[in-house]
Amino acid sequence: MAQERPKEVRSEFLYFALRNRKLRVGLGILVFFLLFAIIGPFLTEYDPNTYAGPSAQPPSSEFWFGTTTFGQDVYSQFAHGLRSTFIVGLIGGGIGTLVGVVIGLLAGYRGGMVDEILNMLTNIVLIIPTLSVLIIIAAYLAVRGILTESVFIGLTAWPWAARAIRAQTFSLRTREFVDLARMSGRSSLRIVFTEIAPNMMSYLFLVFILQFGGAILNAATLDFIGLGPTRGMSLGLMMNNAVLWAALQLGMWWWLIPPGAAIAAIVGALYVMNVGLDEVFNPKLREM
Amino acid sequence: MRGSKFLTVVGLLTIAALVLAACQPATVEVTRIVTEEKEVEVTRIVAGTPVVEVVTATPAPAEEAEVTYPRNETLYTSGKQWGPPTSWNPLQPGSYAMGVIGLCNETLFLYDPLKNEYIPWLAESGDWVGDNVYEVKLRQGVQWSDGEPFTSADVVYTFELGKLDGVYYKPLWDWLDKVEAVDEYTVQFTFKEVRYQEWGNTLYSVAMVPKHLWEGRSEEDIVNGDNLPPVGTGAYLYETHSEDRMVWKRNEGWWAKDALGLSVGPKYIVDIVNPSNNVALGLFLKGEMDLSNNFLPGIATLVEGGYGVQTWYDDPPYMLSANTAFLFMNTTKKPMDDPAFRKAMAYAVDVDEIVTKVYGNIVQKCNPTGLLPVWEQYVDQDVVDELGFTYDPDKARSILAEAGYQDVDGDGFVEAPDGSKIELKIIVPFGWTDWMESIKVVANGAQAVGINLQPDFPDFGGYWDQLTGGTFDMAINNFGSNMSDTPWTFYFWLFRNPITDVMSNGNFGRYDNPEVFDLVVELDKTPIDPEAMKPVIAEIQRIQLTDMPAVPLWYNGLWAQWNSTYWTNWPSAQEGAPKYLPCTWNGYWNMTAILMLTELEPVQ
Amino acid sequence: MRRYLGRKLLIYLLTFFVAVTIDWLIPRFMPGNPVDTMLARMALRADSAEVLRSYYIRAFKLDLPLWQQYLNFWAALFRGDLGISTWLFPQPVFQIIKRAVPYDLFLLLPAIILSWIAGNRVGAIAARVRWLDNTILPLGYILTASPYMWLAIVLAWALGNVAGIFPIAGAYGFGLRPHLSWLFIKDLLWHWFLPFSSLFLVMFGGWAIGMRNMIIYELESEYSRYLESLGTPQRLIRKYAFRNAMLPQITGLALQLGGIVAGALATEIVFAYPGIGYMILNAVQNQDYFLIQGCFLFIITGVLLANFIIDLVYIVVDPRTRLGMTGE
Amino acid sequence: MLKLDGVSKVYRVGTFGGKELHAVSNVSFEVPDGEVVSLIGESGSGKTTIGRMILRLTPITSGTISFNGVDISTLQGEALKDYYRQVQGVFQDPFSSYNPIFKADRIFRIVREEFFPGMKDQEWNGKLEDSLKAVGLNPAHVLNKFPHQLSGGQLQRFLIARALLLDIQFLVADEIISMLDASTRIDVLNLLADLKESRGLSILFITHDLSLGYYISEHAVILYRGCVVEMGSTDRLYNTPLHPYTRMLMAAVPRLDKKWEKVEVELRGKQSQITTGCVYYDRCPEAERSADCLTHRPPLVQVEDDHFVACSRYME
Amino acid sequence: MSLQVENLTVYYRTLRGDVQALENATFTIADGEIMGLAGESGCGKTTLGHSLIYLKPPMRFIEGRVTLDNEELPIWDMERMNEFRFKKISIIPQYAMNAMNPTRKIGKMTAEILESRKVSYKATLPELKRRLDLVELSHDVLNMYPIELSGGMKQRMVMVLSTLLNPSLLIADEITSALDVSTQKAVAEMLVGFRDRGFVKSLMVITHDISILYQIADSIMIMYAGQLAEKASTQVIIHNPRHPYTKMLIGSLPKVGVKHSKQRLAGIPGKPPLLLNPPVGCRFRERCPVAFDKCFDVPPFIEIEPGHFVACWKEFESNA
Repeated sequence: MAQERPKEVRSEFLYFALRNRKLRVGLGILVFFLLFAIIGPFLTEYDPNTYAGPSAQPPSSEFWFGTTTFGQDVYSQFAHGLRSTFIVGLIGGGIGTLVGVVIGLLAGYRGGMVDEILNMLTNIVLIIPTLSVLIIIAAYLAVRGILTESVFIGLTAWPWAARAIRAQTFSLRTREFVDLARMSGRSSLRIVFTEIAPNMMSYLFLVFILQFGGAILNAATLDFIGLGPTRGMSLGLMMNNAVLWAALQLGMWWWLIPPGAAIAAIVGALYVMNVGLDEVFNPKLREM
Repeated sequence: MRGSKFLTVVGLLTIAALVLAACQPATVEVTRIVTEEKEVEVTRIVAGTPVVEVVTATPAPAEEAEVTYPRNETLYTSGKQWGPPTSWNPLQPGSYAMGVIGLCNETLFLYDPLKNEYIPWLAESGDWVGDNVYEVKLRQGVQWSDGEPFTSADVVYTFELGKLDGVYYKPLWDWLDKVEAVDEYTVQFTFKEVRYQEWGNTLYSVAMVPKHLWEGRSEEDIVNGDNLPPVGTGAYLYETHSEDRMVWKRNEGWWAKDALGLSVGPKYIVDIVNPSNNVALGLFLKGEMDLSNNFLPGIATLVEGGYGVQTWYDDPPYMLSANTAFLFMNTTKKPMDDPAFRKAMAYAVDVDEIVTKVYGNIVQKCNPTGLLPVWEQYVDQDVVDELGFTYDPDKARSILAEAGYQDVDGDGFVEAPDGSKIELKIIVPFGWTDWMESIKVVANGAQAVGINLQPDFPDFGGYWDQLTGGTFDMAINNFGSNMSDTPWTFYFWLFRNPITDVMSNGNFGRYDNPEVFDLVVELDKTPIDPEAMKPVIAEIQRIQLTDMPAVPLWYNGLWAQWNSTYWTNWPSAQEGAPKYLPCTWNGYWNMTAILMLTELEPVQ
Repeated sequence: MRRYLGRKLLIYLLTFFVAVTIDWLIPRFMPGNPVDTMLARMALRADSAEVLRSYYIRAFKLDLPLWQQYLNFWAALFRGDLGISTWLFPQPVFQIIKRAVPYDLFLLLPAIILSWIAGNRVGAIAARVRWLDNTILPLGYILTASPYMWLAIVLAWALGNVAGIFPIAGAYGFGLRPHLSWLFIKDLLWHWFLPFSSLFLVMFGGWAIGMRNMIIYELESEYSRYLESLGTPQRLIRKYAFRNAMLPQITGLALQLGGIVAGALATEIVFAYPGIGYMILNAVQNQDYFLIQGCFLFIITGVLLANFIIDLVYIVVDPRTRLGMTGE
Repeated sequence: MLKLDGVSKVYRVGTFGGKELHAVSNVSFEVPDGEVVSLIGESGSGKTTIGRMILRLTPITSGTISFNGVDISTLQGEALKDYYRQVQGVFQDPFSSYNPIFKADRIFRIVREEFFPGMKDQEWNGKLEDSLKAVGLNPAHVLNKFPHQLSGGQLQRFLIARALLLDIQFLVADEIISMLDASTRIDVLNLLADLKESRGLSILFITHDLSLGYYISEHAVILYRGCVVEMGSTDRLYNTPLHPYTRMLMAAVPRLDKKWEKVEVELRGKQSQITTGCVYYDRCPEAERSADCLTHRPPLVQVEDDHFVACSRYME
Repeated sequence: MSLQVENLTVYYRTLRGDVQALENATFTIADGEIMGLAGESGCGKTTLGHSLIYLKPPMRFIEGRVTLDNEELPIWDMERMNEFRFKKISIIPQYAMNAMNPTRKIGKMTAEILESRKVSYKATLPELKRRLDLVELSHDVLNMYPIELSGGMKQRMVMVLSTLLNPSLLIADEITSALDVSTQKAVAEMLVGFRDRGFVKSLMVITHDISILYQIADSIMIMYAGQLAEKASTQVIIHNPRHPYTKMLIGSLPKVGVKHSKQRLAGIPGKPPLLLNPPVGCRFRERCPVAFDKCFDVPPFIEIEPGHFVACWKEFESNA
């Protein structure tokens, strides 16, 4: 019947995690860009918005990523933009995950009327095209920062997470250890967060990864269509500017390519990590 | 595979839907075009299926309705249309499609800003026949495109429309008393109050509409209808339009052929709805666009780089100047209520940096009066020499210091004379990147002289709200400083009065000075004669430069770039080239752009 | 079954109501108002502007109290009247949308359906072919992680400007007049190709990856094992796995619809493709309440409809929902 | 003493509870102090639902469950906690009873946190050790391990030890040995029996296996589709099963001393819901049922001392 | 001899090395024989059953030889085994409830499976219907989806499906453990019926429930920790077991009519060893009440009387 189980669950995850190529590659790329975002801005003396040098210069030893039409340092913009990309991912993805988790857990655990209402809310928010709401909200806020942008992205991104977590909670709440906790007189709230949530840790992590990537892409789209932060620098804004100033047509590929490529790389790395982690957490998918 | 069959069906359906959709524009009512000479051509397309009928009235070779526009007969333009063409109603100045006034509906006169001349157009002449009576003699033999003659009844009707709510020239009737047709080709205007400048402006900007077609329409339809298909007297006829283009076709029976010996070159004009800069430049470089009136950053490089791109001038500023960008300061707020402070701001802005870095030299630094180069003769050099300003941070600092602005708390920024902190914002709409970059320069300049000024980029709505509602600190704007026949329009905008809660357009800084307001009125009532106008204008300039209610910064260009792959003999500063405005924007066709078309020649 | 559909319908109606209300509400809290923005664009002389301002505010009934505007809005909606656009004055919003929508459908339907089908097929193959798994999938990740507009711009530049193969703007040649002929249809498709590709590629990547992962799950399932132990050829096992893995992909399609709207918007802007994506952006920027409402109304209706269709499809393809839906 | 009086459980299913599912119908029986009562039935008989209702894990639709005379459905807060001090349960799946990501002894920690918050470590450890020993476990071998490192039998004992920590009077044991290996089953069963003897514990022993019920309990209740079809002393039930269902169950139990008789088991008709009439009607052998059975549900009647049956044949 | 297994050794590959799940199994199943295979969980009985038909990673073939009807089965080769599966050797898996494709109608799925094995569905249909009658399933099930069937019905459907091509050997893996006693009895008796009617030549019934085997099996084989412990006819195993493990196992089973208060039964103390590093010698040694020095060697599986195989040194000794 059942095979022998390895002794330690955790170390097993670690073992597979370290040996999973997808996870390693994804994490590698992510860490690279994360470090870049942290350290990068310190390596340049130029502010992303000052006119640092001659305009439209190709990459050189002075301006590593070249300069914009106005002679701004593209490297500096890139490094700062990368930073806000991670901020948007963290905050937007974090909020998206958090709201999704709370609503999903609540709906899944309480069931009944609470579930009906929350489920309906989830469905409604799920169906309404996120971007359209974001556009209206973005337009409504006359002055926008990266933080507000992240918050709104997070607040519209949670439904699918809530739905998935609700389903997970449904299956977990009928498990006997939950009954056992109830028979120990534990409060519902405590049961949800100390019994059910920890069991979904791996799943929550996957949700967060996807939310993280989604937030970055959403922000990039918003930025690109000119509804991004009115202050600060982001990769989406860089692309927006590059297009507005016809960078590619004027041969300034260094202005448009890096921000888009970085977003693709980061989000791609997150997706790859997601599949890698899935394989780690789910023994069925492991390659022996 | 079930999937692929399904796909085929989906594919066919979508294509069918699209073809139907694309053909929609053609589903207009039967368009009957009778030219005076020969045939009647009826193109009728019903429910997307083109049925081409050629009904011949007089024996003449039938001409097939063309489905493609031969490249050497078509002029591709872009720059005016910011959205799909939706209106062909010349009474809707903000909405009408590119060329409705000018190509289709014409004005009594044209105005040539380069020569400062009025060119009789539908009118043969116009004269003051009394103190307050202006008489227009109409050109005979002018026909509407449906074959009806154009007469004084049309002129009277058109001006009478201005009495309706919702017609933009309604204010005309504040001082116009009556319009009468003396005979079929003579119209007399009687005024309650003569405003020469404004009248001159009106004469070449109000387009005539055909009474016989319009008089049956409801008031609602007149004001809010889309007037499709438009019937005019002009050189072009409505051909078709779709979401991304407006197409005009040459009116072979245009009156100017006989009357003036003029004929327009392009058989078709396809105006492309403005795509992004990126796409516009791409189309332009691919030769798919002949004339671009878009603001195309980096165009200087292309002009210099031998891409076959031409502009008015071969060298900076490349473009003619079209309007003046002003730095408005809210004079109802401290410290902008202090002329010294405003003056210091004027000295603090490095306009050259904006011109070179932000615009790549395609704009020009302003004359301190802000008057456009076409109005150069009105600049009073003595006043400018005495009161003019230029970029001079030291001077700015000393003005501030003299006026009592000092950095008391040592944060690097000055405080007001009463010791209060100064924290100001300068705004432009988010997404208007050239302006966004420009106010960064303005803010840097201000900061360099100790004024704590930060750039801010609200959305257009927020920007406009602040500007018209008077809640902003500083802002850039140019909406009423456009080239026209008279500097009066410029001053009317700059010193718009009375000061109300909402300043719809002009005097956003709410500069309140009855003296200058009276001067603007006086200018309006001055006959169109530079020598008579100059003293009044000089007086205005003196006040303007003394009080500095708004700082003129740079002249935005009359963005125009073209390539000569298919069309040649473009107007430009070059010797021997025609001297007409190469511009498709509203209000420019009747400022000689139509004449540009008569000069264009296809490349053989 | 009826009950299931009834419940779905209720959710859709509620969603519609909420969405439309939000859609109505938000633009009215934006700074500025459509008439001022409209007048600002006209750049009229101030005296003319003042005259028109009062006229339009009355004409657009913006002087009424908000609640009354809201009621009027619903009343008009039931009459099929979406109001008149201020940005594209004087066109009725309905007309504008009617003209723009075919382009969206033409762009989106094939992109969604083809990418879904192709992505699923390739994903399914990748799940069992090692080299494909190692080549196409990384590409899939990059594609699906690329911002739509970025990919679109790069495509337009590379294939449109540099290589000069494809046109970069418009729905059909600017030198063409719409008519029924191969010339025109060919041109239509020619212009359609790049915007379609940029949407297709991004979505394709996502579906391929999703399918690959689903298939692996299905191939590990017990019914697959049973088939294997009956010596059934892999062909049949994969067929079953594919079919069953499609089911979550169908749900995925429903979930993706909202996001696809975003992609379409960005793509249409990049290629100046005359769909409603371009409209929305300009409507928002010009504070054209009526057009914003109209466009979103259309999108919401479209997404709801698509969701509903997908729900129906799901009932047909998955007996589990059909039989289990009454909750017995 | 635990007493069920006319307890029913109706699930509302379908959209907005459009349909009803009678999981338990009008069940009454009692478990006297210090006794083991077996609740016997096949899957879907409602036996687990009854256990969960007693444990307050599922609300009761109608009827009352009282413990020592107190209606348990009214208990809230501290009172409910007090109830849990006296009444606990152990479930079928030992692995599912533990949160797989925590160590197994976490169940004790929760008990300590909730019920003995002030207790000193030493006192607690002593108490825990006693409990573990009482269920036959060596604390040194079993503490500080993850659930998957322990055997099913050990895990079930753990759960019993957890209940013992609370000095319970009543234990609901829901199929607690059905997932255990034959070799350890009997030990857990013996443990229950011993606890009854030594501590006077009352046990509701829920099972589908008649022989296990007979082994451990004095009384048994036979459930079919939420209804009690027969109940009484186990001896009587075994020796003279009256209800056709009980007899069928007896015949179907695989025994080591006797081969199955060649009686065809009726498999059809297990699906449909029966609203009126005897719940066993569609599986009842033709010979034994009458038309009346289809329309009237027979009540539970006493046929002899300590033996009740719900079958029309014993109505008079 | 229907099935002959010689020295079959199969391991499970895990992170920490090989789990020695099946060690040196040698036994036979005669034509028409229903052999019960019993033991505690983790004793390797499922491994044995699966390795005969479906030996896929992480299972790893080490050595051994399996012949079915005098033909060697290439059990180590997933591909080549396809030829034998379903037609010669078949299985009713433990997970029978989930063994059918949830999105296919059962009839259609059956047809597709048959056609994929080059068997005409049409030709088989009458027989299929006959067998459905036999297991008391209405013919309508062919038009239903698996979800419309109860657990017991699905189980019976899989039984019919698995045996449709009259395989020589059928492996029934824990097919009764999830069922109610009444259904259990029916299903078990149907298995016997299948054998009696010749649908299958011989049967290997894997279960942990010895009392079921007593009812239906001709012989019973007991496994312990990956090794064969004892095999004999059912009567002998139940009434006269020789291996100490068998004895204790049977002793621990509750019997109808035994009351705790009157006769206290006992289980087997201790628990089976982990097979990652199994103890040398007899693997039952640690729990065996009669273990002695000899038990540090692996006891051979020897036929101590006709048809009765035991692997116990003590037994050999007492016999000797």
